[in-house]
Amino acid sequence: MSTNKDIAILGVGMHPWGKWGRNFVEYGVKAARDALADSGVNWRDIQFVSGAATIRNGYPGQVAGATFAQALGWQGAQVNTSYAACASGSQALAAARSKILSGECEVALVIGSDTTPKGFLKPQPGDRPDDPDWVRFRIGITNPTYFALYARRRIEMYGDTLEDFAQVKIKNAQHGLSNPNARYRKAFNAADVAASPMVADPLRLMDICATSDGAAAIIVSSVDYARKVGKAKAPRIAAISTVTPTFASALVEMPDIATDSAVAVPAQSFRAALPRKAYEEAGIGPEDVSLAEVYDLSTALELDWIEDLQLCARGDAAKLLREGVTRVGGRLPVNPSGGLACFGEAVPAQALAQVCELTWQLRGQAGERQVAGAKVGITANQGLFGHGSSVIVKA
Amino acid sequence: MSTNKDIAILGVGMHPWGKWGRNFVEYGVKAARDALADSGVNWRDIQFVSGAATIRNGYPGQVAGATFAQALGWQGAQVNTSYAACASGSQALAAARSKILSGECEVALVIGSDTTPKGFLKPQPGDRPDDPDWVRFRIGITNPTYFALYARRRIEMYGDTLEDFAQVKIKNAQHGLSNPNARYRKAFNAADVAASPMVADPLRLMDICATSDGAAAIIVSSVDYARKVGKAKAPRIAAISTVTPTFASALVEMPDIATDSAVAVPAQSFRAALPRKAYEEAGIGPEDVSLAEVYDLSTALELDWIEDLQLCARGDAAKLLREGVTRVGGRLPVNPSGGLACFGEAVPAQALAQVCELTWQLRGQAGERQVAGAKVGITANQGLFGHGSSVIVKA
Amino acid sequence: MSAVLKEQAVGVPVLDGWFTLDEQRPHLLGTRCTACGTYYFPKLKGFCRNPDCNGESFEEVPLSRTGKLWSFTSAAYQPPEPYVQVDKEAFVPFAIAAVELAKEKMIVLGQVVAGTGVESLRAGLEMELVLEPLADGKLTWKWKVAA
Amino acid sequence: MSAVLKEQAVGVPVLDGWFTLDEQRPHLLGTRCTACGTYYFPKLKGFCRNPDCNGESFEEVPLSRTGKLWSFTSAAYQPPEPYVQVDKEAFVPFAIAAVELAKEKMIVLGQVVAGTGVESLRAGLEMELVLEPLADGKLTWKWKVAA
Ligand SMILES: [Zn+2]
Ligand SMILES: [Zn+2]
Repeated sequence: MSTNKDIAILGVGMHPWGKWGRNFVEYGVKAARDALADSGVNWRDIQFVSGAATIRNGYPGQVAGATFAQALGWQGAQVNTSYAACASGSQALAAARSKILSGECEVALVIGSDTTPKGFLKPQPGDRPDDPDWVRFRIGITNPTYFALYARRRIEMYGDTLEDFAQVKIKNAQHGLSNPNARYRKAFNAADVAASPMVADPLRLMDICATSDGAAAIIVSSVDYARKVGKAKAPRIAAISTVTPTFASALVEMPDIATDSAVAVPAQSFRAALPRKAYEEAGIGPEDVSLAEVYDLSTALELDWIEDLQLCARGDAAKLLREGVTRVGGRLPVNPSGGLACFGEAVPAQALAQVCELTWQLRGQAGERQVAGAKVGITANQGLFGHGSSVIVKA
Repeated sequence: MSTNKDIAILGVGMHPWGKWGRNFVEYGVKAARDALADSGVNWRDIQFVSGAATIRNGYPGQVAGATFAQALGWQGAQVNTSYAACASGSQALAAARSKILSGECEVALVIGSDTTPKGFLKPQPGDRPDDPDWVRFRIGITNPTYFALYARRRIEMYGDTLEDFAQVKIKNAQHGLSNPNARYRKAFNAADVAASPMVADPLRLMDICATSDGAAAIIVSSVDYARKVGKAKAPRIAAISTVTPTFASALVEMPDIATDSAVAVPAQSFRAALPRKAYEEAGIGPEDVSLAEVYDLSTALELDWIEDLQLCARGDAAKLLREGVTRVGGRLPVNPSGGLACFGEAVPAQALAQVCELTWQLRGQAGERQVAGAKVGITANQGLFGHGSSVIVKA
Repeated sequence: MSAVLKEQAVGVPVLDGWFTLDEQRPHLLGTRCTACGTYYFPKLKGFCRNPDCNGESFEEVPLSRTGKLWSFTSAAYQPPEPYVQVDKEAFVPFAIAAVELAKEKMIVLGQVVAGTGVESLRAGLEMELVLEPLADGKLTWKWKVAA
Repeated sequence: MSAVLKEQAVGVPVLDGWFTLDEQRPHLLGTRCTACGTYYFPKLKGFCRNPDCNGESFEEVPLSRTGKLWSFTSAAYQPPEPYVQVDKEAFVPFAIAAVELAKEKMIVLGQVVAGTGVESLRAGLEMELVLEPLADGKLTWKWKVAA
């Protein structure tokens, strides 16, 4: 069953992350052209353009799929644009997979790109007591609040320390040093992190990821098509989970100020549900995973994800970190790309960037950050409003 | 080949169009619950929620799929949200179809809902010479300009008259009189239309559609699933075309101020390409069509669509209208629902509303506006940025 | 924020109908589905979000005013608007609590009262709801370590 | 719009670099792909939009200043901002033209000069480009029936 649902990754491309201040279309076209070149597929042969949307940039930002189809040259392809906050890229990838598996197309371009405004995100002006995003800022609850609550919970429950969180940053910074697409390529030590200002206790500025400009693109095809163009051994996508939460959702999620009430039905973890569905779909288990790219919006959140991915028992992620298991060279590297720590988040591109990294790793093209013998990679991310994803790529 | 790509429409539901001034979630949940009830499918059994996004309402408006999944009760379904301007609904429907045809799910909810601001749409404030939408307003080119240019072109090329355009309004108003979901249910005569103020010559206020609040939802499934739940005879979706234009695009489209240059490659009609792909996919031709729901953003545009759908030769649509062919009771009724003339446009819901109407017509449940012996219906619409769609539904 | 405007805001809630104005024993105000008993805060109208419930009828209920500290953090920098802005130098960091209400089986966020920093908090502490003004004088709910 | 501000705007284009300021024979300014020859208006940088062309190099070119009227309409009501607003009573409806440039094989929109209404237009008329001020005094391109 699971093998029938595989699709092939023929090519990947990125525009380096940064704060370039240019139009997102330019980044996306660069990434798309690189992915096309990497795949050997001609733009005219792309039958479906699957865009990941961003909510910024006014109108044009909304229409990623069609915008890139126009910029690359209208050629009559089918198009779709997915919006799912941080999971937009995975949903766009899932849309392309469905189009391929249904036989509606053989080869598709999946693309996400963003130009981010400077400074912290903040809500639209106006008085909107019905909008939870407005309400929480009105009473003083910002984005870092949520990440900090999860981080502090780890300290209280599992005995994690600020030093553990700093080590996540140090590890990921080390990974990203040689990544040409990373925005930050600088090594840090524990003293550097400890010297960075506290933002939301226990998280310091260096524990929290920035927002960046960037773009990622992927050419995917049916396994038959891959064979036909001489790429029978291309990495395969074995699972894409984009499940919604199950009521009652156990964690208080941005932008809410309360969880669901679990009086009528039991509370459920959304983050844990995402990879569970992916493993089931791929027909493999956590024991098969060689490496993971997870959404380290904060350093501490990387530890949560490691447990949600069932790569260790609940509460043991810091132990793995301390033992060096999760660094490149360890048994199970996490965020070999450098993660959000080195990239900063470019919302609609980020989930695709994770898959680009897995592709390079599984092909053995990751250079100094190469994970030896990488066979199976998994991604995880989560965004606003019940959006999240987990993708499994295998060699 | 084409029969393998069919999916079944198990249920449809709408929230009446109007200017209700309430939250779009409320409209959408009403439409979804009606569609679920109509289908007999339990909400818990829905495996995929495919939302059509709106660009209004700030954040929450973006996340139609997940927002409705939460409002109906998070139950772990997969989710996707499509944005494609006026074609958002069709893209959401296409996403659900792919998910079903790929075997990833058996039954899905497709949903679109909108709350529109009062008054004409206008661009965001600020000075943005790089944004074509800003530029065209800066030099005095509004939305009606485009529709009026197309309408005047008909007068110049085919000899259409203002009276012809008025007759489209009169016909559609007559159709919508008995439609419980229509916003405007009032008959008009030629004198009424002639008395309405000129907006953009040759189009009067009554030639141009309004913007409305509204919601539409559809439950679709695999043909096997339909059989299993005793709905083997449910109407089928035989085609969904969401192609992009082919360069060089021949018509100047909102918000551009120029067409593509056709010096290197020939000019192509985007509108004509949309149904062409749909016919090809369904394996049928214009001669098989019993009725059509087309996007009458203006009265004159309905005539363009009739020709783009190949229901008559280029330039002959007004003749069909004059002969009564396109009214209910005629050989080939167009916009039996009353069309945008009676609904006003609720962007992410509108393309789904067209499919709801075809469903009721093919089931013989359209009451006073019933098209006798309806067997095959086709829709057409077009939005901003190279988005458009055409859907074929058959009994 | 002028002194006059601030004066007028005294006793005015930052959000209408979100909590009672009882100075001694304030309560957050939620709703409860009359069909399945699920609580909602903020108040939900319309349709129950329990996927097994078709409830469309809700009653307004005061939520438990005490609960256990689930986790906590601080705002070391002034949050952006619509948080009421004060001079950068005048901003005093505050703690934020996530408190688990036993009866409602839900976690509710809120600021911690002025003067209580994260160093005096730990998970499991019993917390109670009080009212305190924001910088514009409008009242909000806050969490306080129970006596 | 004050008289002083309007004075300062005399001769200033509404959009920088979109057209030449030659009063007698103005041209719209586009770009042309050096690989495939496709014209772009407004100017395109970056990547050619012809799907069969990988061109990334463009030269600035003046577009033909005459063409044939493809279609036309009017603005009977004042367009919303950023169109420069005047008093409702002072607003004078204007015509709008879509003009086909033969050499570039493209259609370009623009206002028709003041004083020419739709009643004097018909498809196929030869049109030429001129400059006229908007209500704020800034110059824009307009189409005029060729002499
Ligand atoms: Zn309930
Ligand atoms: Zn070119």
